[in-house]
Amino acid sequence: MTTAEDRSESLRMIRDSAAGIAPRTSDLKRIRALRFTEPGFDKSVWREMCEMGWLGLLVPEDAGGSGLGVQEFCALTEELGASLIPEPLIAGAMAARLLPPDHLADVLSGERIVLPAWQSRPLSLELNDGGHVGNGRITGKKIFVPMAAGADTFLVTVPGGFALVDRHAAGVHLDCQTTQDGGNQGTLTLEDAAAEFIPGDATEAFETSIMATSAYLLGAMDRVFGMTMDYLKTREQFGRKIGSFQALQHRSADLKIQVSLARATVNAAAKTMDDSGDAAVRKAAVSRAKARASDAASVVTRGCIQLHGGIGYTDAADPGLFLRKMMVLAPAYGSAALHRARFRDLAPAGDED
Amino acid sequence: MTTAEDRSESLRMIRDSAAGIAPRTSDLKRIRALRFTEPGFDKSVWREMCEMGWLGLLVPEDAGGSGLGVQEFCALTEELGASLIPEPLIAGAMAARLLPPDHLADVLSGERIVLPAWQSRPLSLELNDGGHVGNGRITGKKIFVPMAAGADTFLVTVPGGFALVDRHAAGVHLDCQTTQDGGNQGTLTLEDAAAEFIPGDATEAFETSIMATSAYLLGAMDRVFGMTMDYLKTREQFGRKIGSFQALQHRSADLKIQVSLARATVNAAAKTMDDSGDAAVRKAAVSRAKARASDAASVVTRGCIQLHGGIGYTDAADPGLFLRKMMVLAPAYGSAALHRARFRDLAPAGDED
Amino acid sequence: MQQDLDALSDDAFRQVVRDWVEANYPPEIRNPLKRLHWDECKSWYFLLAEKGWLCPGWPTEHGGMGLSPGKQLIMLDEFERHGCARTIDQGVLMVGPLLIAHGTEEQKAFFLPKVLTGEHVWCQGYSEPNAGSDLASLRTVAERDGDDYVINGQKIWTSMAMDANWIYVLARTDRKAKKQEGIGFFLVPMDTPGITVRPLLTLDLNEEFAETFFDDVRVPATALVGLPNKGWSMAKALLGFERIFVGSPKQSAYALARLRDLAARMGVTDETDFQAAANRHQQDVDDLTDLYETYVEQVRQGEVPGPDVSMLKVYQTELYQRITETMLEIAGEHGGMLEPMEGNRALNPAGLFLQSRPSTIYSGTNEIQRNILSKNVLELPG
Amino acid sequence: MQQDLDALSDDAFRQVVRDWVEANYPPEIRNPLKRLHWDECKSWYFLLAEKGWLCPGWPTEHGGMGLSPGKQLIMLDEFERHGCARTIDQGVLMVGPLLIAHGTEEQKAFFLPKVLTGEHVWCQGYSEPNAGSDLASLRTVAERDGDDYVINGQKIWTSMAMDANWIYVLARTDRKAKKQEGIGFFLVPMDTPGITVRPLLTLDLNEEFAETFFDDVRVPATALVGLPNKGWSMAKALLGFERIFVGSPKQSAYALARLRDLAARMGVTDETDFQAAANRHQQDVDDLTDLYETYVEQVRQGEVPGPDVSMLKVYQTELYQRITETMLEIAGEHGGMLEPMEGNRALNPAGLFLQSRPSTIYSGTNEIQRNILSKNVLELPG
Repeated sequence: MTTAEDRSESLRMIRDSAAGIAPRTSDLKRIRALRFTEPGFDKSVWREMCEMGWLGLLVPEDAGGSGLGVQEFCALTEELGASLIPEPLIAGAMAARLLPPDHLADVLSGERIVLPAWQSRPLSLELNDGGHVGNGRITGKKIFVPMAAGADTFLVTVPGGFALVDRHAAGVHLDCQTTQDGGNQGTLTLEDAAAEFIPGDATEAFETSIMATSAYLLGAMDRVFGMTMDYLKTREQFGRKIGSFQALQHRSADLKIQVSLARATVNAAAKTMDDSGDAAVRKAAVSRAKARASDAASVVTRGCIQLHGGIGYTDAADPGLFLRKMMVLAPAYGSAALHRARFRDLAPAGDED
Repeated sequence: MTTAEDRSESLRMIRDSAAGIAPRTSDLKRIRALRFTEPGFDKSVWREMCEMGWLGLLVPEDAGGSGLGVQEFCALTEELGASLIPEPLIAGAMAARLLPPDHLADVLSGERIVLPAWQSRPLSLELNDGGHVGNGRITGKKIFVPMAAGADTFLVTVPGGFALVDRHAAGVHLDCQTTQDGGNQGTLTLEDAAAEFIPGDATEAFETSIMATSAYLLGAMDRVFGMTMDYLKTREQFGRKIGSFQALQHRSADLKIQVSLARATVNAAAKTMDDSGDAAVRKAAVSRAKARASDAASVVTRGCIQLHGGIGYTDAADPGLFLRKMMVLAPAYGSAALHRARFRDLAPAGDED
Repeated sequence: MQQDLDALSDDAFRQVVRDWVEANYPPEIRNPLKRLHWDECKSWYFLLAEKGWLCPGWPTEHGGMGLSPGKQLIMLDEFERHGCARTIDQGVLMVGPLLIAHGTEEQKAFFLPKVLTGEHVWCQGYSEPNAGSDLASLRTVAERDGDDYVINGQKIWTSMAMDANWIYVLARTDRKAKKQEGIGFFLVPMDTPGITVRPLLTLDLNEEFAETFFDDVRVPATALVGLPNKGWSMAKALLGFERIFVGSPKQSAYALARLRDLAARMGVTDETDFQAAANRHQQDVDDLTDLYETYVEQVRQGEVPGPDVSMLKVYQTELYQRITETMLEIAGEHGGMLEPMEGNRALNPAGLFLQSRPSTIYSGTNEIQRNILSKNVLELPG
Repeated sequence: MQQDLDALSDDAFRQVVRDWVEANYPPEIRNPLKRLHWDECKSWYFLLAEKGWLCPGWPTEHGGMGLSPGKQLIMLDEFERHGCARTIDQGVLMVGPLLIAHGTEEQKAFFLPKVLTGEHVWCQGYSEPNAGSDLASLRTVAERDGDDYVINGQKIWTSMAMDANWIYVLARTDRKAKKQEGIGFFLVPMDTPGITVRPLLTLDLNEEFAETFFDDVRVPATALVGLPNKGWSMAKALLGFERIFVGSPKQSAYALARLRDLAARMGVTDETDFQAAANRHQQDVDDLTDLYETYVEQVRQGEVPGPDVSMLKVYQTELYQRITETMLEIAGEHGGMLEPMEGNRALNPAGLFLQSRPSTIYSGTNEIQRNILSKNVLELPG
């Protein structure tokens, strides 16, 4: 990554490569079929993604990854969001980035699925709660573990590092709840379970996951907005294309502005993640991007349901799939309200005078 | 006041009588001419109002007034608001209601103008601050005294009652600031000035003034909204009446809803003032009405400027007069935020389950 | 007995209704989270029927209560207050009044008693796929063939079509007539050959609605109510009441109560942000209630509310949605879950959020309502 | 010297501009509350002229700086950052570029130097009373009469007409041509017989604008720039830059800084409600800045932003208004006062509230901008 042109080429290549698994033109049949199943995603697609190098995108090259940046990862997850891909790449890549090189081989190949369990309270961004490790055993509780039903191993954040816990080890209890998008989130209860402690700091990987989720939401809102514009150009009522009604036109313009703001903030924050060395500046940018992405995704998906009219309220129509994805991901890795509060605590007041 | 029909007849008569001084069809020449003058209103019109019995509307019949209710007074001030009448009837009627019968003769006739000075801090509904009476002297400071430049006497609220202070007495300093609507508000500084103490409680008269101000705002927003609808029906752009554009139609519909909500809450609260004996219920209703009236007046007047386009931004066009009146009266007697907070403290949470 | 009720003062009548409802309403279906199917709500239907309270608006000679509009609203208000489920009430609200006004003696004698007993369960065949809010452009056709009519076409959003055994259908009898003319009103058994029902799964994963297909459905001419070209105007005249109901603040008030439950569960009841949001919603609900009351008063006076009643629908449904949006914000990650929190249906942010979505679409989208307001109330140019 | 500046790195150039502005800008007109009149801003105009920095976009051979678009934006950015007043710059921004592109050698030789010296102060005669946002339907007429044109009509919203000694005017030269054709671009001295200027008092009680009347105003044919039917298309081509400026986040950022000043004065800085509102505004400003930067980058790359740039104008102006509305809420009774609090112009809630009002109207109303977005960006049907 040296010049801006290299970067832009690298981002283009990532987007192109995404089209193999997540083409923007595809219907959403595969996504529909996987809803409300276990584990809620397709392990063979997972392996394909691993073969494309996506899981190790952020892993240094000398550890077997691609050593790319947050901007590339966000470009990829934006494409995944546009197709509502359910495979837990954001979570998986966070774990891969935190694992020591000697643990990575079967993970990067897709044989073993390691997912992070970082959260212990609702509406929290705290990584260090909910688990205590000692003498190779762990006790604790983590919640909202994304797509937990598909994990082989959990990477549990604890003070000072992470604990690797086998899903089937004694003392490991996993209770999966179905989410609105047809996936699942796990409550992981650990009672003196065998665990391998790995010292480290998950902060950067975690911030990257927040960004990647923002980009996923961006892709999703952009796609459903595009679908809706197509609908307005074809659907007729009162003898006219409904897209010719000014009230719907102006509403569409407002949604377009939200999508564009989300795109600008996500791109800028991803660049800040790659370029800035100031932790507070990075976190402020990340929080602002996630807040905008979550809010805009909510406004845009709701607006698209309304613009579709009655058909938008059927499960058979696609906009609802995007609305339900928003319901899961807008609060994931911190809701808009949580990130607005974090931004307020981090950001200097404007320097205008 | 016995039956609903009597009441409705009484309200109709009040509205009819208002038409003499504040006809809804009038242009606003008189109002324009009085702006930015001193005292900002016309004392001969004030005397006419007194002759109509408006100042004593709420004063008991045996004290020389009409003994009517809050609903009648609000019906009247709504009409005044529709014509942006600058004469300080709301303030004057508050004072009249608080004065003992033996002080009323020259006040009700319009000879002597007594205006209340109740406020000592911005954004406050506290009547008891800012003045101390002893031995027939008063020291203190009151602010935002409406149309103070026209007062002969101030009725200053103090703990336990009011103090009557002559505008020209020694120790009375009045500093008048011009308001956006072209009127004025006074800062009244009292330094050991001669004062007559009158024991009493201003609460009910004060609550009535809040209601009357809400009704005035209602009248104002209703009139400017009507003007704007007329404009949309005549003004042409792009070869069409601009009122035929759906975006403006829908915005107009939303403003209409705000006007209607304001009307419903003001009428209901005025009725509660007349009918309910529960002080908390009355105050909650008043606060809800003022909050809605202030907010709706802001939304409606701003919207009407926008719907007028460029011409709406000239001082020569009438919508601006309504906007500026809103700027003065939306915060007067408690802003929307202040009344929302008071409502929250008073109102029981909903009883739905 | 009905005569006695109508003679009571409003307050006394309200107390009678409240006492009876509190003593008799089946507790297991109080405040249901979704529209109930016939199996779930029929106990309440039969209870009302037995008490003689099923049809408050019908004249007593047809088995109704003959109540004044004001008293009817009080009754509904008490039902809503208690959280009574809506029954499958199209027979009561639509078919009965239409037949009483326009039906033949034979039609009245045959159909009205069967509504009163619950033998006939009705659904409504109005909306069509290409005539969402544009009802007058419907395409379903009823062609005269000897003594019969043959119906072809497709209806959508048929509420409770799977539960109903009869459907009333608007169908075009004259293709040459202008939009809203040439439409007839037909009464059709659901088991008539040629009728197919396909359930529509909605976003909240319920099957309240269905598509109903008519494929050469043959009915006798006696299935027609009134004149063959007056179906739409007859049907429209019955919509007055519904236009008030969709603006009732009860729905928003219910959602706000659930928001407070959720806040308590999430431990944010005392937080300033929550209090400001909830207080704002409370005032919006109360202000809407004041406005709603002005329309109730009109009905009480025997007046028919004008087109300005659309204000209620617009404001109520958007307020309802705002409240459920606050709910999602407070719920955090729980707002993405499929099931209510801890199996407690009072803590169901995702469910209420989804259920509030179509409210701005059904009964004439809010865009249509704003068109009505601007054209028929504000009289802005076409 | 200009060549040197263009060769600098962006950062170095920015520093050069900043240092000079900080050392030289007249402090008494920093962050003015309103558009300055010629008497008030000419010191800054002459300072720029003397430095050779008056016309960054003009080629060097005409006395400009010949700066790249990217560098021009940096310069503007620094001017805005420091709170420099806008001068009466129509000669610099519009007349100069238009003449350079379409003027005759004589026109260039006569007019360009007089812009550079400030001898000619220009105002713009575009808008008309019946063609607010609908510029193409203008009615002012320029009729050919021998070697002259005779202009009749009325212009409105002529900014700084009282200060200007020249006006450029769009007038119809061919009444039969279609809307946007048949319009010529004329350069007219303000003291020509038949021109009357009537100041327009705006809501903030300023006289920035005027109505300008043309009553048989006779000008020589050399007053015409370019072809008699190409005035509108020439003028339109110059609007590109302006479409970015009106979306600059600086205006909102300035208002937000004043909101914080006001909050400190009112003692609410630490209140949760205020913090939530201010934080929300801050994020909106910062998000808008990110979006704005994408357009600045386009300009830097030499691209001309497309119609989607309207997004900036819509969002910026409405954000600006939201911020001033929060200001009024916090100000309470002070928000109704005519003068700034305590004579401190940083504490002027009513003034900023009023000044923000026309922002959604001028430069094409936000309704027009949304039309552009839906038609030219989203390509929704007419």
